[in-house]
Amino acid sequence: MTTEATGTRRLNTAKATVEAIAREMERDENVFVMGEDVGPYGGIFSSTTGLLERFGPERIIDTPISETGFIGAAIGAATEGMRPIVELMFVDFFGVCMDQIYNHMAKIHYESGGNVKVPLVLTTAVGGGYSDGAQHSQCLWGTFAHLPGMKVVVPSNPADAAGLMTAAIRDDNPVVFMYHKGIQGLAWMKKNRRSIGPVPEGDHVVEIGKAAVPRSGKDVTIVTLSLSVHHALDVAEELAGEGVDVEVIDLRSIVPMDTQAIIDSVTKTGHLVIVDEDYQSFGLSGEIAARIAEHDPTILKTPVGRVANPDLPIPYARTLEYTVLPTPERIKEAVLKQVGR
Amino acid sequence: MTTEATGTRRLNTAKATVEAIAREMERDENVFVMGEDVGPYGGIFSSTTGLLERFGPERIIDTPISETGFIGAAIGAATEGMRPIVELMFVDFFGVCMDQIYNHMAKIHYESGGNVKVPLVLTTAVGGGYSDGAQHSQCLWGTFAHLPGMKVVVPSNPADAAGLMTAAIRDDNPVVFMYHKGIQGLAWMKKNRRSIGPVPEGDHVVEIGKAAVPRSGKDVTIVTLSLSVHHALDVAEELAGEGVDVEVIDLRSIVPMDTQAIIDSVTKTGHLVIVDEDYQSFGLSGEIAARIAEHDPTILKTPVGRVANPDLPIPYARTLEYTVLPTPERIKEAVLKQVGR
Amino acid sequence: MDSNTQRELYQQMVTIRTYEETILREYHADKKPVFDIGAGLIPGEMHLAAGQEPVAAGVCAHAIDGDSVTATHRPHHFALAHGVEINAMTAEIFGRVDGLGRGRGGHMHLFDPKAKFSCSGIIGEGLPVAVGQALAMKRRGTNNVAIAVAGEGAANQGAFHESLNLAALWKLPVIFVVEDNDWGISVPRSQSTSVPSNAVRAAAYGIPGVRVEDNAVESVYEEAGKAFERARNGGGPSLLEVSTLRLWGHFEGDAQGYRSDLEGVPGRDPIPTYEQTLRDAGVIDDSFVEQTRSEAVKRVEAAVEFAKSSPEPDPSTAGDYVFA
Amino acid sequence: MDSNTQRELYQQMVTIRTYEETILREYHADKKPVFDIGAGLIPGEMHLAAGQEPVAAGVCAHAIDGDSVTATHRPHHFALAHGVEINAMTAEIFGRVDGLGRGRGGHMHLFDPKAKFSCSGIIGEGLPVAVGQALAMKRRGTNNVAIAVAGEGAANQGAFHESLNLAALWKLPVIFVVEDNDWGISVPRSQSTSVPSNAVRAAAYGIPGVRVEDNAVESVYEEAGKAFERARNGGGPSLLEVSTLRLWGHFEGDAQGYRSDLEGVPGRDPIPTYEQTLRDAGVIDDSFVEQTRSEAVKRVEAAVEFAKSSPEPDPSTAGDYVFA
Ligand SMILES: Cc1ncc(C[n+]2csc(CCOP(=O)(O)OP(=O)(O)O)c2C)c(N)n1
Ligand SMILES: Cc1ncc(C[n+]2csc(CCOP(=O)(O)OP(=O)(O)O)c2C)c(N)n1
Ligand SMILES: [Mg+2]
Ligand SMILES: [Mg+2]
Repeated sequence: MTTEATGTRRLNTAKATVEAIAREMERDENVFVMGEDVGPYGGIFSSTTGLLERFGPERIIDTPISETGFIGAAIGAATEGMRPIVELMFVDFFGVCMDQIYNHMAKIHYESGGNVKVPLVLTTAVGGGYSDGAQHSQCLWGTFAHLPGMKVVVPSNPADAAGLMTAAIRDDNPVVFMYHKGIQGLAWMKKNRRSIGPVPEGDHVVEIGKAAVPRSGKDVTIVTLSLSVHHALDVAEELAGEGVDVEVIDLRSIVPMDTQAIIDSVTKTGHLVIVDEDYQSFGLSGEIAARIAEHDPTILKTPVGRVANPDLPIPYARTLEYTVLPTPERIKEAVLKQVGR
Repeated sequence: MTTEATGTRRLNTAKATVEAIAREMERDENVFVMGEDVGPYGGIFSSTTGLLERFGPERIIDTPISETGFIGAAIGAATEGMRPIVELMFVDFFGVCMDQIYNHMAKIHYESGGNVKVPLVLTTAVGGGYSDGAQHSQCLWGTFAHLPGMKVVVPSNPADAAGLMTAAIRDDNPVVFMYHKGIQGLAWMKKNRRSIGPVPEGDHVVEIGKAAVPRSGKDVTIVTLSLSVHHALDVAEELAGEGVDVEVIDLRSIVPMDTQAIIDSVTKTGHLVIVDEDYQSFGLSGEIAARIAEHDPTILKTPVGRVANPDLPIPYARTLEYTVLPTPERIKEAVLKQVGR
Repeated sequence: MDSNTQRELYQQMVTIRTYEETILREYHADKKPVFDIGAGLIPGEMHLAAGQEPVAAGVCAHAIDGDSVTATHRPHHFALAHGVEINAMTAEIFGRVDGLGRGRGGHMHLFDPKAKFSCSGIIGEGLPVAVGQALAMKRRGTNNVAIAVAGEGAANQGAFHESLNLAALWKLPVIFVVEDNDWGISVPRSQSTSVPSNAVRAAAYGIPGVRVEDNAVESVYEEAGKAFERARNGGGPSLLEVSTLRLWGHFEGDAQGYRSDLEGVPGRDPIPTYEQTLRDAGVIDDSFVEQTRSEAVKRVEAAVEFAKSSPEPDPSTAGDYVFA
Repeated sequence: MDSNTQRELYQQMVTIRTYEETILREYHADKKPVFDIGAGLIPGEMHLAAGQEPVAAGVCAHAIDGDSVTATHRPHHFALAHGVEINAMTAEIFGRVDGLGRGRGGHMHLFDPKAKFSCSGIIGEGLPVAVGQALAMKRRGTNNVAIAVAGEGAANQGAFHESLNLAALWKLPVIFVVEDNDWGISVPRSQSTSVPSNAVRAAAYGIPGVRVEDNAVESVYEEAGKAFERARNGGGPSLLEVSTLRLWGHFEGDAQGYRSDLEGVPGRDPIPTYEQTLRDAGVIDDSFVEQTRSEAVKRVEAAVEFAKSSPEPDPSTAGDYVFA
């Protein structure tokens, strides 16, 4: 369940996440952090800033560039009762260590008939928009969600990041925590204005598997997640002035996915646009459309709109990258198409 | 284009594929084969039987168990103008070498602005049904299809296997060739009766990206691929006797996917059942449903039916495994549901 | 070496061999006249460890409560030597509800948290997990040791390199055991490995590396003993390669047509050799041998009985245990 | 060493340094006053190789037509030393249509098939590709060599192990060059690598391994020369580690707060040292130095001009070149 503490402060997503990690590390000495540059550097995307100073090198462990080795080590430690948080610096690097992730982390519990638990949080940075090229800009949540046995959470704002991180650490299952670089609130990267936001004080948990509806509307449903939530909200605000009332669903978690929230919204609006920074085909946008088609295709008054990466490697040049990204312009166009404009 | 040579013989899928490889090796000395146990053993699933004897160890190369190393080496050789066929013994092992596959093999052409070609065939065995457990029974074509830059072909019978292999070798792009163990026609595994079939003599090419319609029907469309094609055909035959006329689409290739063939069929029948031995969510079955929902959801007279692995690791025990596999029983039930029975 | 230990090593090896012979029988029992890998009471791939008993027996004889073993696709010998509950293990191999994994795992996926045993069907990928177990052991201030097993083929996987470097860097109590049976399925060591001994690879991590050449349980026991002592005393990891023997095929059904050394194989069986040595030394006699064998048979047949009488999993439970 | 070669090595290093300084200037030019990684004429991550010139210059001086280089995320020095077309390379870094990859690749993805140069942003994963290139070279009976570059951090990736084993096993003409600049981003070598020298890791593959300790271009040249000779004559791969210097941050924008050795860094710059050596030996003088520098500046500025005047790619072409 989602608990809402009373007081709030304004933090950026990185700080909110680090605070949640620190609180859990205080509560439970089995929690520790492992990854590349998580120590003195504090995480390339500030995902661990200050933790070394507070918890020391025994619990904040810088690793060699050996993702199979140290993610596998986190799995082994988890089966021994530790609760590791292990970082894969960019999700784009999953290919050097995916066997540990999907054949071990995700399957040991099942293969053991429930006798072995793997309580582990795999954190990883996703997303593009700053010309980091085809090997450093991907989202790939569809790839992780396709493979059973791991939960996959994808926060879009500081409060959810903190609440989902807390839930992930306390979960007895492996949880993949994917944070978009563009919402961390980094000083050196273009920031979405909502990358700083109110974060509840104290114990704050966001239930894994529950979508949020940051904006209600009656005309068109946008289902999205991560940075694209903010583009969707921006478009929704703009279109409100043009007489189109957009509802925005922030999935927050894609395994499990809150299918009911999607169906409820589309049943109301009759129009669905899916916005997904991952590759379009064989991924999240397809799955969402399928769940509607499986439930009742007649709730769709018009064909589903998809705004996603059009199945090509992410190009370096800005002009090209912003063609494949799900920009507000592309989202707006897709929404307007739903209402026949 | 699909060329159909005149004479045919009956071969099993493994032999038909090997014959195609051998023919291309005769034609082009740049073609060679590399992988684990492809030499004297002839491939664990008979994918290279007899090639060593014919072409010698310079062109049929047994490798160490170093998938990143030798698949990467195949990529390097391909960029030098060779045309390697490289085998990943089970698709389940992709996690130890996926970086080479999706960050290199699939992206080099794009990153180089078209200046470097990677003409390579990555062959791999897929599928379960013989109690090989969670790490040796997967299909995972959805995972490969999600990542842009590689073609993905999945034959269901000897003639298509030969024709698609020939097309794959001649293609200037990386092509992933996924063969189901259950259609190879192995002496030591339960065989589908159609794993032996007519194969055209001589030069036989099946165009990558064209679906086949092995059975036409007017009531319900089944879209499927690989071993499940045969289950679908069996069910269709059975239901023909019960007055339900089923059309079966064999995708053969999922990147590119013949979306038009699917739309045409569903437009005719109004009912769609997708049968997919891969995990259900965030994969092929979702994508197919989405392409309909994107095109025109009103062509669906009833909600889409999906018969796939219900998002769990593949269990070992036969009773459990046959619960998650897309068995004829499950397919039949899904088709009958479409027509209200 | 004291004769009690010798007898125990012998008993362990006989138990393992009896187990493998029995699984062999049960595996093939209902796959006749035509071998069908998916048929019968034990379906699926079957990798048996006959000939490799000295490695498991010699290494695990040093293990104490809390030590872990991470084994491979060929796991039975290490499972038995490490004290995995034989009934539940056998039930798992038969795919039954009383199995270690309630029938979900199978022969390549045996998990016994009580004995701290696990294995994996992916070559080399068990090693990092062992490194993590050792990390937890060290963090908690125990003197426990993680035993990580790999074949000689696995020593060419990237995971091998990363695991040894991590364990050495962090001075973790891991013993890396390489079972060199000369073959990775059909590929001989000479076609997979650029050096004749993996022991030399220890130098790449600044840790001790030893190769036992004779597949003799006492040599293994002795070298393993040094590695355990080092690990328990904070000396960090060791690499121990044993030149051993794959007495049968890679998996059942493997005709081994590729195998040049096949003729000499039976003569290299390590158990008769050791039995003779102990007889010659007066450590065991006919009656001890007889008793050892009959006890092993009794125990193994009881386990098979247990397995066969355990129900098959209810199909409606297939979705259980995906998440905790 | 003959003085012509010395002068060429010096010129090569000056060209590289000039290039890196110019990219540095252009990269930061429009990221002021607030640094924004995605802004400006050159957006994205930028890994510059200042301080590591001796490695590229010393190694590539031996390359002949048809030899290949597979470099890393820090590729400019090797690209220039290996003869990559400087205008197209620079245009690619600026993301323009006349770039090596028509703007699709960027600074970590430079492909010049004519010079046989490629690189990759994934640590260690360029090495297998080089092995395959060498396989093709050998198969075709050329005497060409594949040069595979990695950082000392990369030497702990599984791909490193697999690549060296394969190249050794198949006796391929590969030279594995490890640039040890002491750091993998913020992680010092001592916290990532269990041995003080990667040269010892050559023993794990039965190949020669050498470590050059002084970041001196002539030492690199000399040791690389032996490796080339071996490779061209069928002697198989070699491993060459060079202790070098990361003169600047890991990437631009890196404040290097973690770096304990920062104060001593400027004094370790290899170019002034080499310049002085050559001056002392009478191989070069003021006018040569002046001319070298001004020629380098001219060439590099012309490349920047070329890049800036090349159009940005047309958005409607984003989907081109996914498939051939
Ligand atoms: C990553 C990976 N690649 C390939 C395989 C297929 N495979 C299973 S066992 C085996 C041979 C293993 O050889 P070795 O490590 O020497 O162990 P042995 O079978 O001899 O005990 C291979 C290649 C696998 N399971 N995992
Ligand atoms: C597989 C992988 N892991 C992590 C990274 C992130 N990363 C980029 S550069 C780098 C450090 C590399 O260190 P080293 O190999 O020594 O090269 P250097 O940067 O010092 O030249 C890291 C960790 C990556 N690109 N790929
Ligand atoms: Mg072996
Ligand atoms: Mg470095």
